[in-house]
Amino acid sequence: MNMGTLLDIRNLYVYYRTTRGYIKAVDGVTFKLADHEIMSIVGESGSGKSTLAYALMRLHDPSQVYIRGKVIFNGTDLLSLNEEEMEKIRGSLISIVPQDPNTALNPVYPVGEQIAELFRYKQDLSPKEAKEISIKLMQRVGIPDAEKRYYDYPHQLSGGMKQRIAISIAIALKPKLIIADEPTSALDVTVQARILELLLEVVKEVGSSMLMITHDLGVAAEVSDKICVMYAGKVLEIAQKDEILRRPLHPYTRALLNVVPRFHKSEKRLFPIPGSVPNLLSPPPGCRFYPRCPYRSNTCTKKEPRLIEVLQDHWVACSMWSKLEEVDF
Amino acid sequence: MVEPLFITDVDGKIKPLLAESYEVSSDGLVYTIKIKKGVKFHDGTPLTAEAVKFSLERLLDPKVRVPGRHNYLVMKKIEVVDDYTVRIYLKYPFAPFISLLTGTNTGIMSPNSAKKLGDKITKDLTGLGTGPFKFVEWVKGDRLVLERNDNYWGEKPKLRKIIFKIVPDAHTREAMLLAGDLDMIVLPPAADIPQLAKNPDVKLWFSNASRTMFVVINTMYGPLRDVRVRQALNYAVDKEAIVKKILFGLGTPVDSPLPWFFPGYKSLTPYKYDPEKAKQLLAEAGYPNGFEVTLFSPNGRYLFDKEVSEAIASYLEKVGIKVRIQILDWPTFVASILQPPEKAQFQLIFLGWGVGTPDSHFQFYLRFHSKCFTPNGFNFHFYNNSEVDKLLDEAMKTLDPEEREVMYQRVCEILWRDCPVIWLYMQSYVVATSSKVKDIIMYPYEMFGLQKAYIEG
Amino acid sequence: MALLRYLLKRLFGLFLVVFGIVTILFFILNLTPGDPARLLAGFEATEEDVETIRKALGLDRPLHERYLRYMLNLLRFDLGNSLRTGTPVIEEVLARLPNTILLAVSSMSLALVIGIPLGILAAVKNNSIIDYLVLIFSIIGNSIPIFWLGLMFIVLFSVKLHLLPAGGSGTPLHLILPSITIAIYLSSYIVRFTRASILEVLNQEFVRYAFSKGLPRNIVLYKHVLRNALIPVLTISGLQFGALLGGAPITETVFAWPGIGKYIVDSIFAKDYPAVQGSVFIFALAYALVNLITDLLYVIVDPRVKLEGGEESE
Amino acid sequence: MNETLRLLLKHKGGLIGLCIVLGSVITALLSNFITPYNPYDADLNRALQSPSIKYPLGTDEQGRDILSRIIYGSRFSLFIAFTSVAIGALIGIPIGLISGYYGGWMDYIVQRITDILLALPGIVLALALVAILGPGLMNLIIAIGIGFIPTYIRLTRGVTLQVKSMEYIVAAKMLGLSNFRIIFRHILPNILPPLTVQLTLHIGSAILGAAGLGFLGLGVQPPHPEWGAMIGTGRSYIFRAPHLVLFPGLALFLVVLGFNLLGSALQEILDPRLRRG
Repeated sequence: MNMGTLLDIRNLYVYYRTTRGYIKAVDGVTFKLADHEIMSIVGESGSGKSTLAYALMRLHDPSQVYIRGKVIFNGTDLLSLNEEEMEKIRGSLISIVPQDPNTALNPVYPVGEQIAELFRYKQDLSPKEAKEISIKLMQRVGIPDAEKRYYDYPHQLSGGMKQRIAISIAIALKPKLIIADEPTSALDVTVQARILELLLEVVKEVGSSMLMITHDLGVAAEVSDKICVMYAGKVLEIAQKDEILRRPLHPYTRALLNVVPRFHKSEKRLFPIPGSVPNLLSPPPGCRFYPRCPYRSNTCTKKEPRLIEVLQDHWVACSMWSKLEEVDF
Repeated sequence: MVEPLFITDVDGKIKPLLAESYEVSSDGLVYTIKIKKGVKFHDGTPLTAEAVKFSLERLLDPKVRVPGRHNYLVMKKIEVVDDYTVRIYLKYPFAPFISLLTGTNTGIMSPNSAKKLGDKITKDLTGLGTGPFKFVEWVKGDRLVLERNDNYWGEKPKLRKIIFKIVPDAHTREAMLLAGDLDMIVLPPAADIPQLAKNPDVKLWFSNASRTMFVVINTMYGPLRDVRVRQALNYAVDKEAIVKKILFGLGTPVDSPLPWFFPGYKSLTPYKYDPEKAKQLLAEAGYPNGFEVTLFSPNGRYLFDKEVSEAIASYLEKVGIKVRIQILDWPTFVASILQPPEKAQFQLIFLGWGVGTPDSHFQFYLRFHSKCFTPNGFNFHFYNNSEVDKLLDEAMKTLDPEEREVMYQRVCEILWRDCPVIWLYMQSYVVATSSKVKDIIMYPYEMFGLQKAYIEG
Repeated sequence: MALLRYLLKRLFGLFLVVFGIVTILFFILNLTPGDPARLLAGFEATEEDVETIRKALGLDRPLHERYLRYMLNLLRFDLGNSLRTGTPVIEEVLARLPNTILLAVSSMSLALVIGIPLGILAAVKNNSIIDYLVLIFSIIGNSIPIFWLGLMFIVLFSVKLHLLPAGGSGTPLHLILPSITIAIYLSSYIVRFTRASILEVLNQEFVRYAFSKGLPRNIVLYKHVLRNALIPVLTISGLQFGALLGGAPITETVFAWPGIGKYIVDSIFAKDYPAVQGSVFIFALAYALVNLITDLLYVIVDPRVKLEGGEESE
Repeated sequence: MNETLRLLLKHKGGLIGLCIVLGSVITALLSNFITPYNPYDADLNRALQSPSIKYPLGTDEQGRDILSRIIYGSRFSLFIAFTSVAIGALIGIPIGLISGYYGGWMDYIVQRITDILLALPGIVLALALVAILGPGLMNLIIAIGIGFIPTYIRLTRGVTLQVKSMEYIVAAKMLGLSNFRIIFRHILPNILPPLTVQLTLHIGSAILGAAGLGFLGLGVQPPHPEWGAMIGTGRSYIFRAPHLVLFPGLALFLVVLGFNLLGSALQEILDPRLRRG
C-alpha cells in the first residue's frame, strides 16, 4: 500500500514565555510520519517530546507559548488554522491517549458519558445512539459488563480500566493520527504490557498512524516501526526500528541503548550517562549533547550539527557519526 | 374607647365626662360622685355605680400592673350609694384627687365583659368601654382596629372605623403617609417638618403644651451646690437656638416650671442666653476656669435627645465647664439614674416630664420634695428646701383652689430662682395627616381625640 | 446505614454548638447592668411593684438556678416571654423568621445571579479588561459599608425619586432595596470565589484533555469546568446563607425590615434577655441546619465525597 | 520581603491600595494639624449647612465642620481597627499554633469553641459584649477584637497542620529541637505570608465592624467624630441634609477599599496560582 505522508513537520519551534526569558522546549524539529506508520519519539524527560505532541494539537495557551514552523497534516498546515477549524480536527482526525488517566477524566461525570459526548457533540448522534456505541467501544477495549460500568465515576475504576476508557475515547471517531503521550508510565508494571497490546491492536484496526511518546526504549522497540530520538528540544536521530537498534549512529542513542538491560546479552554492568540535560533557557552552542558526549570534539561546540540522511532512511545530527566504530547490537 | 369619670379639656380645665357632678366633704376626706344616666357599655350593659366601684378597686389590686399606682393608694374605701352615686373615702385630704380621675388608667370598664375576658384582657378589650369607638381587634406589634359605637351617649362620631398601624420608624411612617397608605401619623421626623408644612396635601396639627424638657442638676455635687453656679448653667445654654436649629421649631422655651394651664402657673423672667453673665457668676462662685461634670442622656426616647445633649455640652464647654457625655439605651439610663445620692455617678441628666395628671401636685411633689430622693421618688436633684417642702405638703391638703394657686405660685418662684434644673423647653406634640382629614382635637398633654374627626370627600 | 450514622454524628455536633452558644449568651446577657424588672414596672413604679415583678419573673433566683430552668424550658422550645411585650419569644421569633428567610433567599439568589456569571466571565476572559473590571467591582463590593449603601439607596430611590418605600415591609416593593444592598455585598465574595475556583479547575489536566477531544469550547467550559468549579462555591454560599439567617441586623435596622436581625438589635437595646437568647437560639439552630443541608448537598453534587463527613477526594 | 514589595509596586491594584492606606495612616497621625477647623467647635447658627467654599463638606447638626471631623475621625477608625485585629491575632494565633501542633483532646475542645463562636453572627457577639461593657472606645475594641479570635485560631491551625506534616518539621523534631523552638522558629515564619494577607483584609472588615456598631450608637461616645457614629446621627437628617451621611460613608469606603486592594494584591503575589500573567 502506498505509504503517503500523513504528517510533515518542518522546522517547528516551540518556546515557553517566562518572566526570565524563553524556554526553548522544541528548537527546530523536522520529521515525517506516513499513513498507518507507528513512530516512537524517545527522550529523557524535559527533552520536549510532550511539548511537541501538544503543540501539534495546538493545545498550548497562545499567551504563554510562541510557536513557529510548519505542521502539514493531511495536506493542511495546522498552525495556520483558526480555533474553530482546529476544533473540528481534534478528536476526529487527531486524538491523544493521556499520560495519567486518573487526572485526565473529569471526576464528576460518569466515564461512559465522557465517551458518549464525543458522538453527541461531534457527530450529533442522539443520546441513546451515543450510549450504545460507547458501550460497544467499552466492550471492544475489554471493560467487563460495560452497561453497568457506563455509569461508574472515574474514582470507582482502577488506573488500567481508566486508561482503557481513554483509549476508547481516542479511537471513537476513527482518527487518522493517535498521539500516545507515555500511555503506560502512570500504570503499574503488570498492567502496562496488556494496555500496550490493546493500543497496538486498536490502532491497527482503526488504521491510523501513531506517535508513541515514551522515555522507555523497550516500549519503543516493541511498538513502533520507526524511532526518533529527541534531546533538549532537538531531534538527534531517526530511523527504522531494527536499523537504529542494530546500528545507532548518534552517541546519545548508543548511550541510551547501553542503559537498557539486554536478556540475550550477558552484560554485567550498565553505563549511566554522566551529567544532566542542559538548561533550555540558554542552551549551550553547537551540539546540545556535547557536554555529555564521550566522542565529542571541538567541532561539535562550534557548529550545530544538522539532521541529515546519512544512510537510506537513517537520519542523524552528529558530525562525528562516521567515526563511531561499527558496533553490532 | 374606655372613658374616665372626668377629662381635662383643650382649655386645660377639668370637666365631668362619665360623671355628672361631685361634692367634697368639708374635711376633704369623702367624695360623692354622681354618674351620668342612660350611658351603655359596648356590651350593652348599663353604666352603674357598681361598674365605677369595680374599675377603681382594680387600681388597688396589687396583682394588676398599674403605672403610677402609688397615687391611687390615697383611696381607702369605695362605696355604692345607689345605682348612680358612688362615695370614695380617702385616707388623708388630697386636693388633686379629682384630677387623678381624669387619667386613662382610671377608665370605667364593664364588670360583665371584664369577668368574661378574665386574664385575656391584656389582649382583648371587647365590650369593655363606653367610648365613641368600640374594640374590634388587636394584633400586638402590628395593628389595633376600632369601630364606631353607634349608640354612643354623646355626640355620634363621624368616622366609621379606625385602624392604628404600629410603625416604629419615623421615616417609614412619613413615607407611608406621603404614599397614601396612611391618613394620619404621629410624630413625623422632626427634620422634615418644614418640608411637610409646605406640602399641600399634608396638614400638621400642633398641641400647645406637652412634655417639658430640662437638665437635672445634682445639687449635692461640689460646685453645683452653689445657686450661682446653677444659674450660670441656665445662662450658658441658648434655648432659642436649640429649639430653632435642632428641634426645627418643634418646641417653646419655658417661662415657668409649670405648663400654662396648671394651677399656680405664673410667667417668670426667662434666663436669656448670656455666656458672659454665666462666666461672671462662675467666677463669683469661685470657679473661674470651670469644672468637670458628667451628663447622662437617653437615646431615641425624647425628640433629638442625643443631639440636644451634645449641644448643651458644647454650650457649657464654651463657658469653661468640661462635660463628659454618656449616651445610654433606655433601660441602662433608667437603672443608672434611679440611684441614692451616695451612689449617683451623674451630675447632669437630660430628662423630660410629661403632663400626666393635670395638677401641679404631680409636677412638683415627687420631683422636688426632700422626702422623695431617688430611688423612692424622682427627686434626682436631691433638692432640699424646707420652704418648698412645707408649701407642697400644705397645698396637697388645702381644698380651696385659690389658696392652692397662691402656694404653687410661690413654689414656682422659688424653684425658678433656685434652679435645681437647667430650664429648657416644652416639646411640641405633632400629628401629620392628609389634608382631607378634618376636626382632630389636640389635647395639651400629648393626646388627640378623633370623636369629632372626619375625612372629607 | 451510613447516612443515619452520619446524621446522628452531625446532629450531636449541632446540639453541642447550639448548647454552647446559648450558654455563653445566657451568662453574657445576665451580667449586663440595667434591671429588666424596673424596665417592665415602668418609670413611675414604686420599689414594691418592681420587687413583685422581679419575683414573678424569677429574676431574684440565683443565676445557676435560672440557667438550669432556662435550659429545661429550652428542650420544650419554651423560650420564655419577652420582657417588652410579654408575648412568648417563640411566637415573636417565628412571626419574624419568614421575613428574614424571605430577605435571605431573595438577596442570596440575587447575589448568585450576579456573582456566578461575573465570576465565570472574569475567569474565562482572564487577564483581559473584563477580568480587571469584575475584580474592581468585587473589591468595591465588599469595601462598601452595607448600612451606608442602604442609606444611599434610600436617599436616591425614596427621597429623590419616590420610587421605592424607605423601609418597612408589606409589599414586594419593600423587598427590593434591602435585598439589592445585601446582594451587592454577597456577590462581591461570590464573584471572587467563583473566579478563583474556575481558574484553579482550568489548570487541571482533564480540561486540557477535554479540549484535546475537540469538544466545542463552551461545552468544555459550561459542562466540564463549571460543574467542578461550582462545588466549592456551593459551600461558600451555604455558609453565607446560614449567616444571613441571623438576619443582617444592621441592614434590617436601616430598612426597618421586621426580621430576626432587627429583633435581636432592638432586644439588646431594650435589655430583653429572653428575646435575645430565644432569637439567637433559633438562629443557631437554623444556621447549623443549613450547614448540615449544604454538606448533604455536597454529597449529591460531588460523587467523590463519601458520607464520613469528610471530603475524601483522590 | 523586598521581592514582594517589588511585585506589589508593579501590581496596579496593590499600588493604589498602598497609597490609600499610607495616605489614611498619615492623615490619622497628623490629623490634629491638618484639620481646617476644630472638629469639636460647635455653633448652632451654622448647623446643617450644605457644602460651601467655607465648609467644603458642609456642617453637621451641631454646626461643626464635617471635613475636619472626617479627618479627625480617621484616627478613631484606624486605631480601633488596628488594635482589635491585633487583639484577635495576638490571642488567636498562639492558640491556633499550639492547638494545631499538639492536637489531641485540647485541639478538639478549641475547635468546638471556635465553631460556636463562628456560628454566632459577629455583630450579635459584638453587640452583646458592648451591651455588657457599655459603649465607649476601649469596649468597642475588645468587642470587635474578640470577634476575630476564632478566625485567627482556625486560620493558624489550618496552616500549622499543613506545615507540620512537611519533612523539614519532622526532621527538626528528629534533631531533638524543643517543640517551642519548632513552633516559633519553623512553623510561625511559614504562616506569615497567608497571615499578612488575612491581617490586611481583616483591618478592612474591622473598620466596617466598628462603624457598624458606631452606626447603632454603641461605638465611640459623642462628641468624638467616629465615622460610623456620624452616619448613625446623620441618618435622622437623611431627607433634609443627606451630606451628613454621604461624606463619612465615602471616607469609610475609601479607606476600607485601600486595605482590601492591598490585601488582595498581597494575596495574588503570595499565592502564585492566582497570579495573572
